[in-house]
Amino acid sequence: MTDVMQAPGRLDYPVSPHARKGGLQAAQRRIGMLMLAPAAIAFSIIILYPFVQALGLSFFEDTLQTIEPTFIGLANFKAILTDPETWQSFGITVVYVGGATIGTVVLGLGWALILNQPFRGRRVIRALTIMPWVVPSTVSAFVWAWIFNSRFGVINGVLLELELIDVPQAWLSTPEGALAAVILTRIWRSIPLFMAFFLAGLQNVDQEQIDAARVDGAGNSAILRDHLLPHLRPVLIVVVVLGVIGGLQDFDTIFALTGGGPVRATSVLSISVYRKAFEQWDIGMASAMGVLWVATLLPPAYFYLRMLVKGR
Amino acid sequence: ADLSWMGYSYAEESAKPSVEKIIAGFTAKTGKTVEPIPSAFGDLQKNVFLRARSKTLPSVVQISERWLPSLSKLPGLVDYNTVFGKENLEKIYAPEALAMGQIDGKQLAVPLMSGSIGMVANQAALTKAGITDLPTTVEEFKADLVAIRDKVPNSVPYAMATKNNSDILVDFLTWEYVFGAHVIDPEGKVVVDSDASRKALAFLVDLMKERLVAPEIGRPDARRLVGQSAAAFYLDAPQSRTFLRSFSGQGPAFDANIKPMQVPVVKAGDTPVSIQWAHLIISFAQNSPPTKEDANMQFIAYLGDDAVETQFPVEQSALPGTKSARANPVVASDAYLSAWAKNNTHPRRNEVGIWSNGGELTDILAQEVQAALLGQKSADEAISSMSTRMKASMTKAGHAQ
Amino acid sequence: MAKLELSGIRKSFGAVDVLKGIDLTVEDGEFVAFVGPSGCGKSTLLRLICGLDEITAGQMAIDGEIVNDVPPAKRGIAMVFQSYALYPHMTVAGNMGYALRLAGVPKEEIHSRVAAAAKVLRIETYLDRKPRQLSGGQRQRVAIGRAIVREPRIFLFDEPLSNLDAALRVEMRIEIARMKEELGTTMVYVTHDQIEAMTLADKIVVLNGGTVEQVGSPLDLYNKPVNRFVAGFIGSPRMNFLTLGARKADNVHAVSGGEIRLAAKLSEAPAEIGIRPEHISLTARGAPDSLAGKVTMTEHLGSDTYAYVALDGSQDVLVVRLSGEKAIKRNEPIGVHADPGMAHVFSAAGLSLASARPVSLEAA
Amino acid sequence: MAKLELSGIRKSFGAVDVLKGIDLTVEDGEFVAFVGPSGCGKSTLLRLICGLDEITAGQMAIDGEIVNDVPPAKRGIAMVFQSYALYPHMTVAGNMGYALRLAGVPKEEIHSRVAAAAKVLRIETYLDRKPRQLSGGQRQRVAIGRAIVREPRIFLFDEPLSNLDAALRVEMRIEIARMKEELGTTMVYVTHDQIEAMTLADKIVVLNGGTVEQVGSPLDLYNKPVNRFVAGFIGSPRMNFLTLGARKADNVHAVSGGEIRLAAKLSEAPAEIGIRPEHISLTARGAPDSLAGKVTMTEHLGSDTYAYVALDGSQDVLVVRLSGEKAIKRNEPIGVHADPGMAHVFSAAGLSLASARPVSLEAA
Amino acid sequence: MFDLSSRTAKLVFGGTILLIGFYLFFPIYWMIISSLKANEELYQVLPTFFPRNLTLSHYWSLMTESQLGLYLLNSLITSGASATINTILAIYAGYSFAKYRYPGRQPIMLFMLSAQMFPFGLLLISIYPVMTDFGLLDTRPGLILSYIVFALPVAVYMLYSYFSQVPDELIDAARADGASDFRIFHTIVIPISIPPIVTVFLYSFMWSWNDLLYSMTLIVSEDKRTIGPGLLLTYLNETNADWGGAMAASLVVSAPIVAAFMFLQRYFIQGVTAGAVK
Ligand SMILES: Nc1ncnc2c1ncn2[C@@H]1O[C@H](COP(=O)(O)OP(=O)(O)OP(=O)(O)O)[C@@H](O)[C@H]1O
Ligand SMILES: Nc1ncnc2c1ncn2[C@@H]1O[C@H](COP(=O)(O)OP(=O)(O)OP(=O)(O)O)[C@@H](O)[C@H]1O
Ligand SMILES: [Mg+2]
Ligand SMILES: [Mg+2]
Repeated sequence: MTDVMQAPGRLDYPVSPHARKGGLQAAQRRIGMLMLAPAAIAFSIIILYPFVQALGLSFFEDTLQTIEPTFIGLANFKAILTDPETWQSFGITVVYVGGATIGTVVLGLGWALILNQPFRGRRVIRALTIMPWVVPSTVSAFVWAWIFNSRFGVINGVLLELELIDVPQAWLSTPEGALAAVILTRIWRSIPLFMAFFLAGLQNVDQEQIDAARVDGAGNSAILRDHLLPHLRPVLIVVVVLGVIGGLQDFDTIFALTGGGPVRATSVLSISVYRKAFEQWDIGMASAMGVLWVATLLPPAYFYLRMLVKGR
Repeated sequence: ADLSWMGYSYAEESAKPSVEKIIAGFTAKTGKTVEPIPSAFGDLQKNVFLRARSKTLPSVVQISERWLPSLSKLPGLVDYNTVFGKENLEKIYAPEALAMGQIDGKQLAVPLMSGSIGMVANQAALTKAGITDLPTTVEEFKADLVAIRDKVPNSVPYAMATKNNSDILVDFLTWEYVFGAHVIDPEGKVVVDSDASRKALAFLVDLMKERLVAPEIGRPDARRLVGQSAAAFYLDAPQSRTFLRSFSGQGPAFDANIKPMQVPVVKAGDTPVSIQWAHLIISFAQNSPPTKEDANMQFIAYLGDDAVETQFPVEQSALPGTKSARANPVVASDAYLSAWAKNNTHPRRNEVGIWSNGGELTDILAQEVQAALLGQKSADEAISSMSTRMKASMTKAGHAQ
Repeated sequence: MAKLELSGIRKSFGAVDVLKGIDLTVEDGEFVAFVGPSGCGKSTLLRLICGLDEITAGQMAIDGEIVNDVPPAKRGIAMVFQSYALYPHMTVAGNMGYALRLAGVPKEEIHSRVAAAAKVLRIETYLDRKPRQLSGGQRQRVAIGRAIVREPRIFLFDEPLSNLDAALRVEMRIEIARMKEELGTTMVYVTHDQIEAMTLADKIVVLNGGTVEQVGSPLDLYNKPVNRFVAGFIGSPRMNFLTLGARKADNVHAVSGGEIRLAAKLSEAPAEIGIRPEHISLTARGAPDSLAGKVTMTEHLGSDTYAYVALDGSQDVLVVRLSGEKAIKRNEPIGVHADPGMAHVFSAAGLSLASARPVSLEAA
Repeated sequence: MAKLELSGIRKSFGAVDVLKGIDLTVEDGEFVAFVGPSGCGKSTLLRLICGLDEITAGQMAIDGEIVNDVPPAKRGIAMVFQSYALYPHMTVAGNMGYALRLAGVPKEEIHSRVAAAAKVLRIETYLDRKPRQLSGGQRQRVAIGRAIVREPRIFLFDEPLSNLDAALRVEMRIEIARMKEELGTTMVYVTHDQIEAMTLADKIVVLNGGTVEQVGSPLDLYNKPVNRFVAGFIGSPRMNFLTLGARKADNVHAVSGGEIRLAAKLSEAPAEIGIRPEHISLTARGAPDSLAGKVTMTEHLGSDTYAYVALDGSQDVLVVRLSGEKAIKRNEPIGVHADPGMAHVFSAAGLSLASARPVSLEAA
Repeated sequence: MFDLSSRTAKLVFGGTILLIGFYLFFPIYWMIISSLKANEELYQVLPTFFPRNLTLSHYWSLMTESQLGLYLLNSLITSGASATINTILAIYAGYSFAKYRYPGRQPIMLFMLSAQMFPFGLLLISIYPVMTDFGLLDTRPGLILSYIVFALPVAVYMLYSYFSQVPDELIDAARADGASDFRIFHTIVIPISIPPIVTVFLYSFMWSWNDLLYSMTLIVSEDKRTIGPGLLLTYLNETNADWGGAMAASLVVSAPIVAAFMFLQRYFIQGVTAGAVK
């Protein structure tokens, strides 16, 4: 730029006293970085540093016996990868996160479609719908545990009353029952959030587009299939991200509802890591498990998110 | 404060006032102050452990007897023998209670209160089923259970622990002992794979099949069931009384229904089984080496005082750990406590919880027992799998198999 | 191929009456334009015809068959929306073929009908693109194409060109005119744009506040508006209105800057006269049949010159349209001559007193 | 109160050169309009003047001072945005007073300056409303008001009227004309709209593809476009272009339906002639100085009639604008007479060969 | 959206409402009902759907005996404070990502976002000593800071997503009016972004509000305990299984937050609709 200003034949004026150094773009860059700084610092201290430390610990034997950790290389990873429990945990996590996410998407979408339709009492229902999301997760675990309770639970009560079973069943004591219960609880808790996102998406639907489809002869199912679902695709992508994050990180409900049992039927990764670390005091192993988890998830997450950010 | 005391009793609504009394008493006597740090029973081990990692250990900690081995490696743990002298301690504490605090010849803990885990029956439930005599053998026990099942609708005749790993451990161990089996021998060898073990587990599985026990019951659930007379038997510590009073909603009026009894035996004449249970006190040195003058050692000394030992354990429905307190009329005249002591004369060690990898062992045992009870595995499979997994765990913890 | 008859059509949203009884017949093959100010109910009426909203009262018939309760797709109607309402996730071909696909038309036929329509509209090369990859004019064409492939009996257009820029609007207008010629289908066309309505329509319906003000051919409306509203609405720049003052004689009234002589005395009192900008010329001050004023502002478009004339002794400003480029001095006394034969007289209620065309306007 | 001088202004976004060297001087108090097709860089240039983007190369001076690196607020410039960009959470008064508040002007003065501007713009009664409670026209006024209160040296407008409907646009145009009169400030105005540019501007700058095509007064551009682009861009309906055919004599060329005689032989070969629709009239077939053709379509606006004439033996269609209402038979042979003095001749490169105005156009 | 004039459509619609509605609301009903039953009626194998005798005994005992009010207050303080901090951090970071260009912008953002997948339990292992070093163990500030873990990345993303849609013209207008970047952000952008900010606040709040893991570990003093562990330790734990009390307590602790949400949910939906997530 300077060379241009000195180019021959150009009129020469005095530079305005208000002119600033470095130009506009550099200033903007500085301000942008300044605004990011607080979050970046918090992120580094509270998330990144602990993670890096955990990464380091995963190469150490750090248990109750070894108050000073000793370096053991990849032994922790080897132990984990050869332990069938690890794979079981991964499997359960997949079922749990997958089941809960799919279930919530389906029901949350269904509920959003319903609440997008005008009918009397809609406002009240919309307002009430938020409840399962805002009750503390411990509470939702309580409620569902109570509903599933083998002695006094309402499910048993109803089934007994209907004579579908003759003795009370211990739902939470079977692997399937317990997994179903934690998934149902998770779905119950997340429907409101998903519903809100879908509803927001639906409120952005161009009514003229739907009218056009009606004129073209589309019935309700065609409207849903050909127009609403494609329209909601971006929302769906985001909702799936949030659902997966929420599911993976969910600890509270499962811990309060089944504690990971019976046996290990509901020991998702978050529970397993907790168990390893805080019940068996094997920090090195727990770190290795967490690192493995991140290693599995981070690359796909990064690319998925990049797609999300770019595809907007 | 001059010292900090972390404990679970302080976190329990019913026990908190008793703890405050101890602290007030200590302060009155020595002029030193105590900072109580409450921690829920289930969280205490974790808290101690995390504090060890961050080097902020409290000076005194109340623990359950079965955690001692896993905490025994913590730095700064005081060997009371070096402070008070072995002989002195032996003079003060009842031998079996003191023994629970010993590891490798060190006295790492002293008892705050002790006792055993034994069986409790509910008189109201027995009456409803028309049972007049408490069962003494396993056979009688089972027959009674059947009677209760049939006569008391929607009952769980024996509220055995079937959820919550540490609860399952205690119940299963009891039956192991009843059937003459062991899980781990004193040298750290896993010996659970035995016919006796299989018999014990098969017996429990059979109870489950017959619906004499129920799934999804932990200690609190059992207490609730018994408190409501919907269960006739369960295993618990002497503290049972305090809980049942509260859960029945009837208070001391419910005492009439609480019957400590001997755990049934395989054949008449066998020694009835019970398991050692205690609340122990460990300390972390305030000075190196620790001396009697340290605030926390003064506190330890105070805990052995009759002022504490005739008050706190009794309020918790448990036996004191000191000889003099046990002899004190307040304790000796408590009918319930003496009945308890009479029924459970030879409490045995918890042979699983005492290892440094006790947490893992408990998990393995409970998982396998649960799997058998819930019909996912046969009793045989469960026992052999338990054996294999425990052996691996013990090997890893440095106990050659 | 269809005749559309509306009788006594009313529409209310809750307590609000939006349409207050519309009677209208659209003949087979006719091109009818709905015009009117914003909010007068044009779109609402179109949506009723289409079947997208329920008619509150009245009857609607297509080819003699009452269709009040027939769903949109079964009415044989196609609609082009103002926002185009293209399906953003489908290709152009997908958009155009969608209705046929839903109707179960075989793939090959869909393909050939879409191709044919695309050819007519010159969008063959875009068939595989998504709407967002198209320019405004191309999107507009796709929207029309989507309507065409269905071979409807009636086309409905809701301000189809309003989102285009001026140049494209002209181009697409000519396109629609061509289409009207070629297809000969009955068309109903809502627009804000004077020129579109005037140039395209066989018949214009002027709506105002939910009722029909006038129905007629474009030139009818231009030349013989039945009331002040229509007179002011049709024509651009809009008609000048002069308030009549005191009656000076039976058929002579005062106006700003002069007086007006009507052809005859009227039974109903006239209140205003209206003169279009193109029917006024500038003359010397005091010329016969002229009112006195002065030019306050001029606008030069090259092809035309607009002069804004303030009449003496009033706030009335007359817009005068002069052909070509005229140099005009501002703020000098001047006379304006209005072609009296082209002026309109309105009653206080705004009705056109057609019989009373003035014979002269002159300075007092 | 300010003179704006741009020399060699360039702007690139990454590898894309959007402005390719603009030299321009806006005199103190002048009203300059930027026109040009979409994407030609009008907004970009305006943003550079305002200081919102960084100039890639070149020099910009206001009142003889280089301001390349001066932040917008220090340039003494106010800008009115296309979308108005009103602060939605502030009242009208808050919007208008924001800049003053930032500049630390005392409350009372803000108050009085806002009140004064509001009075000029007739929005006094809305001062406490939020923007969303206003109509489009009112918002537009607030946006202008926000610029006025700052008493800038230069006003910048980016298509300020493009979001308004036709009637409002006319009204606001007159408003801006009044404002220009009253304030006398230097103004730069970007528009798509012919009429706005023609009627408001002292000087029009025609941009195309990042360069200036022509700068001049509105009538200059209309009458003496320097090239085919400007000729076609200015004027509505747009200029008709006829491709010249073989040279028949030194100064005689064939065109569809006849031939054209130029005033003189040209050194550079002429390629096209351009004639505006208003400079063509219809005559009998074979009348002197006329080309042969037939009317294929007519549009009747009441005030004007447009005839589309297809010239014999070609696809060229001439648009003819006739004043008033004309009844025209379609598809009958007819003659078109173009005022040769008003025609333009362009070289193959599109340059206007101004010296070569044709002397006649006639049927072959 | 849907045309419900046909009978089938009505049936499907009604059926779905009943089904999902039942799933969503029955547990809440059941919670309320159970909290109002006396223990004798509560602990029955065949439950009563409409309690025969309503009793407030569970409520009475929780009022008089438990520390629920304290737990609730602690939760509100810690969740509120951490959501506030989170939101403030995310506001700036989101705006920076959305409206400024500098090297590394996108990778940093993506990395931050991916970090939301780090297992919280794992981070806790290392956060614990960090908190100890700063003397923040067993303190509310410590817990509040740790809670940033839960939602910062998603909060940043949500606001980034929204701010990207704020028209540049608005910012330019303010700049032309003489406002500095921070001034623009504070006086123009933030005020018009209230709904999305509320959305992000609520989202962050919910994560902390639900937390069991961190508060169970980082807080040992009862006077700083939050409701998650508080409920668990009071009602269902090694020594207790008081279902009626648990239900009553659940309702009591949920009430204030449900009430607040009823009030804020309009903003919440608006915030999402405005593009907080897109
Ligand atoms: N769904 C509705 N509910 C309530 N009022 C409505 C509804 N749709 C339209 N209206 C009202 O009906 C009136 C007519 O609306 P309509 O859209 O038909 O006007 P329009 O003539 O098409 O206007 P424009 O030229 O602005 O498109 C308006 O006052 C509008 O507010
Ligand atoms: N920030 C940017 N990054 C890259 N290209 C840009 C940017 N801003 C503008 N452009 C490009 O610069 C060219 C000129 O844009 P500009 O907005 O100045 O056009 P315009 O003349 O104002 O058009 P319109 O009449 O449509 O408003 C366009 O091709 C546009 O795509
Ligand atoms: Mg409309
Ligand atoms: Mg632009």
